[in-house]
Amino acid sequence: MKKDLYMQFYRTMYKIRTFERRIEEFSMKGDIPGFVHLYIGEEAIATGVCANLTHQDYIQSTHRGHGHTIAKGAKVNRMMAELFGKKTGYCKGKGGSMHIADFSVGMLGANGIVGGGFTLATGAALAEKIKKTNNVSVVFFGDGASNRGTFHEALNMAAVWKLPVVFVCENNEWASTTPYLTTTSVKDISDRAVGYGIPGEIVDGNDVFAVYEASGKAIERARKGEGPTLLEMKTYRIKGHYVGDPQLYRTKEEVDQRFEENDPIRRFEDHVLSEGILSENEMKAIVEEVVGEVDKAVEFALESPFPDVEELYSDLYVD
Amino acid sequence: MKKDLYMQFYRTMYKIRTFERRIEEFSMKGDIPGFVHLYIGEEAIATGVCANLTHQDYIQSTHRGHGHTIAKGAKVNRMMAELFGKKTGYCKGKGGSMHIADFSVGMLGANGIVGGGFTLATGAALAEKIKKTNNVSVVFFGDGASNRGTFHEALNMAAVWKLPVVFVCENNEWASTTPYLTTTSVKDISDRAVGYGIPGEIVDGNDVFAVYEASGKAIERARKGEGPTLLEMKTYRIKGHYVGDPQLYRTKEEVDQRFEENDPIRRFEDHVLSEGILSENEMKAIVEEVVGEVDKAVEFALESPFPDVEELYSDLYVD
Amino acid sequence: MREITFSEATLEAMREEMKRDPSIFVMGEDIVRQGGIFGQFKGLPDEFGTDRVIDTPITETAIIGAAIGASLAGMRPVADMHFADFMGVCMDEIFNQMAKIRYMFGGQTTVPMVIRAPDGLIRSAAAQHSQSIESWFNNIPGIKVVAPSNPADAKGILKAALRSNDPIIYFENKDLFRMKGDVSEDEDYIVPIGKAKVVREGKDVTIVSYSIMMQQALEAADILEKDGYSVEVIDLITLSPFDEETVIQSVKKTHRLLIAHEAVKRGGLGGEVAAVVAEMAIDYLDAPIIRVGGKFTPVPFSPTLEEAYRPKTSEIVEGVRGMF
Amino acid sequence: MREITFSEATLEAMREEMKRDPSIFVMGEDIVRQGGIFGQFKGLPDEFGTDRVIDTPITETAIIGAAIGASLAGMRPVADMHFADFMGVCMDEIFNQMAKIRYMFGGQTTVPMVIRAPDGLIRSAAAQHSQSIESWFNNIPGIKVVAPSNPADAKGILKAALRSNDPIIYFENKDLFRMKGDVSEDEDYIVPIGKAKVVREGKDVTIVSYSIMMQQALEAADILEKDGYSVEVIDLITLSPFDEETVIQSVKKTHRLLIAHEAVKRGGLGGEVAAVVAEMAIDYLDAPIIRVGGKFTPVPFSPTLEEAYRPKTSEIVEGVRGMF
Ligand SMILES: Cc1ncc(C[n+]2csc(CCOP(=O)(O)OP(=O)(O)O)c2C)c(N)n1
Ligand SMILES: Cc1ncc(C[n+]2csc(CCOP(=O)(O)OP(=O)(O)O)c2C)c(N)n1
Ligand SMILES: [Mg+2]
Ligand SMILES: [Mg+2]
Repeated sequence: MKKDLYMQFYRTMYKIRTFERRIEEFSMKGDIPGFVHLYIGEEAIATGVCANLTHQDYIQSTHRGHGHTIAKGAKVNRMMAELFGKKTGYCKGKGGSMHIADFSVGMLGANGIVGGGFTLATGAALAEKIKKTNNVSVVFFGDGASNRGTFHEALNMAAVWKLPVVFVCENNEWASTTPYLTTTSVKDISDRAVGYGIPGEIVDGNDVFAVYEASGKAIERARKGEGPTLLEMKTYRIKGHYVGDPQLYRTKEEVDQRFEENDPIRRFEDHVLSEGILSENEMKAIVEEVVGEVDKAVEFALESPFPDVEELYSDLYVD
Repeated sequence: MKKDLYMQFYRTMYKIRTFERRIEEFSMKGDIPGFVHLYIGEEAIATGVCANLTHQDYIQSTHRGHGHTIAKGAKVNRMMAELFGKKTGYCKGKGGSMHIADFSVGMLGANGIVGGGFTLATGAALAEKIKKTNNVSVVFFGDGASNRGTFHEALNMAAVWKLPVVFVCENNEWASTTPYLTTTSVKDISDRAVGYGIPGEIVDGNDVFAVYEASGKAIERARKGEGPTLLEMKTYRIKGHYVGDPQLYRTKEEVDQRFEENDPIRRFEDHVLSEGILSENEMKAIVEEVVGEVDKAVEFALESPFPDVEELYSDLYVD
Repeated sequence: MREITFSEATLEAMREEMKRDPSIFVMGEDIVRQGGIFGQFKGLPDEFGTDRVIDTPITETAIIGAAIGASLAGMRPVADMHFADFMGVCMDEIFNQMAKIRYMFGGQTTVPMVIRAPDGLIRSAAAQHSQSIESWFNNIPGIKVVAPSNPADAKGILKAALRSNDPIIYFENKDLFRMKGDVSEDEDYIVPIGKAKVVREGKDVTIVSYSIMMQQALEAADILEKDGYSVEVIDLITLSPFDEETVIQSVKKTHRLLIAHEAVKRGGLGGEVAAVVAEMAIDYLDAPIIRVGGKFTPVPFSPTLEEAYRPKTSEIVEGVRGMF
Repeated sequence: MREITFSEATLEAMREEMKRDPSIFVMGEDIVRQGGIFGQFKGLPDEFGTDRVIDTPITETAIIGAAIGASLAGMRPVADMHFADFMGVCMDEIFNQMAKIRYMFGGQTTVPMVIRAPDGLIRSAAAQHSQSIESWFNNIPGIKVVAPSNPADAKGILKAALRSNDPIIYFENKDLFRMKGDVSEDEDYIVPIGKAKVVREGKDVTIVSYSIMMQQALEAADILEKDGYSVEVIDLITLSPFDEETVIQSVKKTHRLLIAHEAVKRGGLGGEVAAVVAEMAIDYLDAPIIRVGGKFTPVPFSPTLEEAYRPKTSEIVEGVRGMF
C-alpha cells in the first residue's frame, strides 16, 4: 500500500519533470507556439495534493498548469498534442498550454487569468454541496495570485458556506519578475486564513510527503463538510517565468543553489533510498516507463495533424 | 480646547441627525428623487473620525454618505439642494444622494458601488506619498463591503507601500436585508488586518470619544508614514436600508431596543452632562443653531431651480 | 391566460423550471429575505429551500465565478446581478471565463447558466444604477443575450434560457417589472432564443427595438399611423446574436429603418443592426438609417436632466417623418 | 527624425512628458525589473526612480482604482494593463468610476489619467491574451479611446494623452511594438486627440481602419490600385469619440466604404462607423458598407486556427472588389 503510493509519487513527479523538460526544449526551438510556463521544481505540490483526489473531485489550475494536469490523471500524449496545437489535443488545439484541461478526470482547466480559478473552484464545491456528494474541489494558485480580489471573495464565500474546497497556494517566491515580498503584505500567505476564520497552514512544498499529509487532512476536512482550508506550500520557481525569460532580475547562482538544496525529486529519491522503501532498480524502472511514455507523447503530437480550418467555428454554442 | 472639540462633536452629530430626519421626511413624501440611505444612529463614526482631519486630507464615502459629507465640512444647503436635484447642489443636481461630494473640503464622493471607495482612497494616499505631504486619506465602508475583492486589493497595496490611508469599517450588522454574519466569515472584521500585517482594532462606534481617539491614533500613524490601519466601528443600522424599506427581515422591537440602549447622541449628552463638560443651555444653543441651519438649507433647496436641460451635456470632457 | 406582472411572469418561469429540473438553483444579494429588489424571487426560498435559493455576500465576482464553477460541475445556476450596472465588477468572469470555457477547452464541457441583470432608467437612480450595457456583449462570442419587452416573453424566454445549454444574459428592464400582461399558463410555453418577432406589420418603415423601448416604438407607430404611415415594428428579444434575417426581410419590404433603444446611442446595439442592414440590404433602402438612443452622457440624477437623457417617442416619430 | 520602434516611441513620449510634468507617474505589473512585457518602460525606473515608476501587485482593480484616486489628488497616473484582456478585472472602476466621476460630481474635479492597454493577436497567445475590446468603450461616455498604428503617431498621441485632462485609454497593439518608423524629435510633437488622418487619398472607395489593421488596409489599397481602383485610406487614431466629419467627407467623395479592424466584426467599432455613415451620408453611397474583422469566436490557440480567425488583406480586397 504505502509502497504503491510512493511509486505513484515518483512516477507522477518524474513524469512532470520529463514532460516539462521536453516542452522546454521544443518551446525554445519555437516548435510550441504561445506562452509556456514550466512547473519544474514544484512537482511535489501537484503530486502530493492530487494523490488525495479521485476523478470525481475537481481541480482548478493556473497558467503554470501542466503539473496539475498530469497529477490529476490526464494523458501526456493528448496534453503534448494540445501544446503543439494539434487536433488530437485535449482541446482540439484551441487551448494550448495556458488552457490545458481534461474534464474527464475532473481537471477543470488551466487559466490564463491570474486568480481566475478561486471562484470557479468555489462554485464547483458549492455544486457538490447542493448535490450532497462528498466530492471536493481544489484550487492551485501562486503567491502573486493571492493578492487578487478573487482570493478574498472566494475564501469568504467558501468559509461562510463551509464549502468543500481547499485553497493551495504555491508560494514560489516570484510573481513573474517580482519578488513576492515587494507586492505581498505578509510573509506567510497562510496568515490570511485568520480573516476568514478557517485553518491556515504552512507546508514544505518540496516535500511530497508533507504535501500529501497536509493536503490529505484539509481534503478530509472538506469532505466531512467542515469547510475550506488555506495551505501555503513554500517552494521556489526554478525556471524563468516563461520559457525564454531572460531572468535579468536574479542570478543563475541563486537559482542553482536553491535547486541543488531543494529539488523535490532528489529529496524524494534520497529519502526512499535511505529508508529502503524503494530500490534503485524500482526507481529506474519507473524512470524508463515514464520517459517512454513522454517520448511516445512527443511522437503522437508530432504526427498529429493541425485542426482543420472549419474547426474554428465549432464549440461556440451548444444550442 | 477640549470643550471646543466637544461642542464640535455635538454640533456635527446633531446636524447629521437633523439633516437625516428632514431628508427622511421629504423622501417619504416623494419630494426627493432616487435612493436615499440614512446615517441615523451612526453619527459618532463620521464625527469622531473627521474631527482628526483637515481639508487637505481626503475621505471616500459610501452610498450612506450624508454623515461623512457633513462631518468633513460640507455645507448642508448645497447638500440639501443636491439631494433635491437642484442646480445649486454640489454636483449641479447630477449626482444626488448616492453621489454627494464636496471636493473643496477633501470629500471625494459618496459611491453607488459598494466597495468602490477602497482603491480610490488608496490611490489618493499614494498621490500624497509621492508628493511627500503628510496628508492622509480615510475610507468609510460597511460590513457588507468588507467582503468585496476591492477590500483585499486595497489593503494589500496600502500595506506593502505603507500608504497613509485608514480603513474605517462601519459594522452596522446589516448589509441591506442580510445579517452580516450570514455573509461574512469573521465576527470581527478587524481580524482581517492580520492578512496584511497591519494593526486592526475594534472600536465602540457609538462612542464618539472612542472613535475620535482610535481614529486619531491611526491617522497619526498614517501621517508619520507608518502605513495603514483597519478600524472596525461596531454600530447598528437604526433605519431601513433605504428610505421606504419595509424591513420585513427584523422586528421593530429589536431596532427600538438597540436605539434606546445605544443612541450615540444620547450617550454623548449623558456623558457631557454628568461630567459637567457642557451645560444643558450650551447644548440647547447648539441644537437651535443646527436646526436653524438645516431649516435654511431646506428653504434654499426648495427655492433653487432645477438644472437647465443644456446642463445635460456639460462636465463630460474637459478638453 | 391571465394578467400578471412581468415580475410574476419571471417568478413563474423560475418556479416551473426549478420544479422540472433539480439542477437549477439561484443565487444573489437580498434574495432570501427580500425576494429580490423587484420581488422577482418572492416565495422561492419557501418553496425550494435555502439550498437552492441562496443569499450571497456582496461579491459579484464570486457570484458569477461560482456560478460558472457550479455549471462545470453539472448544475444550472441562475445568478442575479441586483443591477446590471454591477456587471463591470465581474466582467472578467463573464468574458474571459463564462464566454470562452466551452470554446477554449475544445467543447469538453458546457456552461449552462443564466445571468439575470435588471437594467435601464428608474426614477433618478443616477449614473451607477440606471445603465443599459447590452451592446458590450454583442462583441463577445460565446454568450447569448436576451431582453424581453413584456410579461409573456419574459416568461417564455426565461424558460428557454433555463433550458439552454449555453451561457445566457437575461436583461430585464427595471421599470418593466410592474408591467401587466397576459401570460400563458402552459408549462412548456417557450419563446425561442434567436428569433425576433414582428409585433406589428407595416409597409412603409421598419422600427427595430427591444425591452422597454418597445413601448415608445409602438406608441410612435400609432402616432405615425395617423399621419398615414404604415409602420412595421420588430421586437428583437434576442440581442446577441440577433435575428438578422427577420430584420433584413422587413427592410426589404419597407425600405426604411429606425432602431430605438434606451442604451446610449453611440456604440449601442443599434449600430450593429444598422451596419448589418447597410451591408446586406443597402440597395433596398430609400432613406437614412436612423438610430434613437440615450444621450452620450452618464445618466444624470436630477429629474429634469434624466428626462433630457431619456430617448423619447417624439424622437422616433421625428426620425421616421424625416425619412419621407 | 530618425527610425525608432513603436515601443521606443512610446518610451520617448513617457520620458519627455515625465520630465516636463512631475505629476506624471506610471504603475503596473513587471515594469521595474522587466521594463514592461514589450520593453515599453525600459529605463524609466533609473531615470525617474521607483517613486514614479512603480511595480504593483497583480491587482488590476487596485491599479485602476488607485490611479483614479491619485488623479483626484492632483497626479497624472499612467496605468499599464499588461494585456488589454485584463481590463475586465477592473471594468467597474473604468466605467463606473473613471468615466463618470467628473460628470456625476458636476464638474468638481478632473480625472487626468491614461490606461495603456496592449491588445491584439500575438503568436498563439490564445483566448485570454489576444483580444481587441475597444468597441465596448465606445458605448461609455466620459472616456476617450485612442489606438495609434505607427511609431510616429504612437509618440504624438501618447504625448497628447499625457497632457489631456480627460481619462484616456491608449490601446497599443502588441505586434506593433517592434514596428520601426520615422519619429519626430520635437518635444512638442503632438498628434491631436479626436482627429482622424487621411493617410492615402483616393477617389473610388474609402477604407477606414486603425491600429495594426492599417497595414492590411494599405496593402489592400496597393493591390486594388493595380486593379485600377483609387483607394482613400483613413486612420481613425482616436476611436471614441471618433472623427465622424473626416469619414463622412471622404465617403461623400468616394461613395463607397469599407471598415477593417482586428477586433471581432460583430459588435465591433466598424458597426458604429457604418451606422454613422448610413445615417449621415446614405445618399452618397453606391455600394453596401462592408466590414472586415475578427471572426465571431474566441481567439483559438493553434496557429492554423488563429490564422483562420485573423482578418486578412484578401478580405479587404475582395470586399472592395464586390462593391463595383
Ligand atoms: C489578471 C492577470 N493579471 C496579470 C497577468 C500576467 N501574469 C501572468 S502570470 C503572472 C505572475 C503570476 O505569479 P504567481 O501567481 O505567483 O504564479 P507563478 O507564475 O509564480 O506560478 C502575471 C503577472 C495575468 N495572466 N492575469
Ligand atoms: C457592487 C455593488 N453590489 C451591490 C450593491 C447594492 N447594495 C447597495 S448598498 C448594499 C448593502 C451594503 O451593506 P454595507 O456595506 O454593510 O453598508 P450599509 O448599507 O450597512 O451601510 C447593497 C447590497 C451595490 N450598490 N454595489
Ligand atoms: Mg509565484
Ligand atoms: Mg452594513
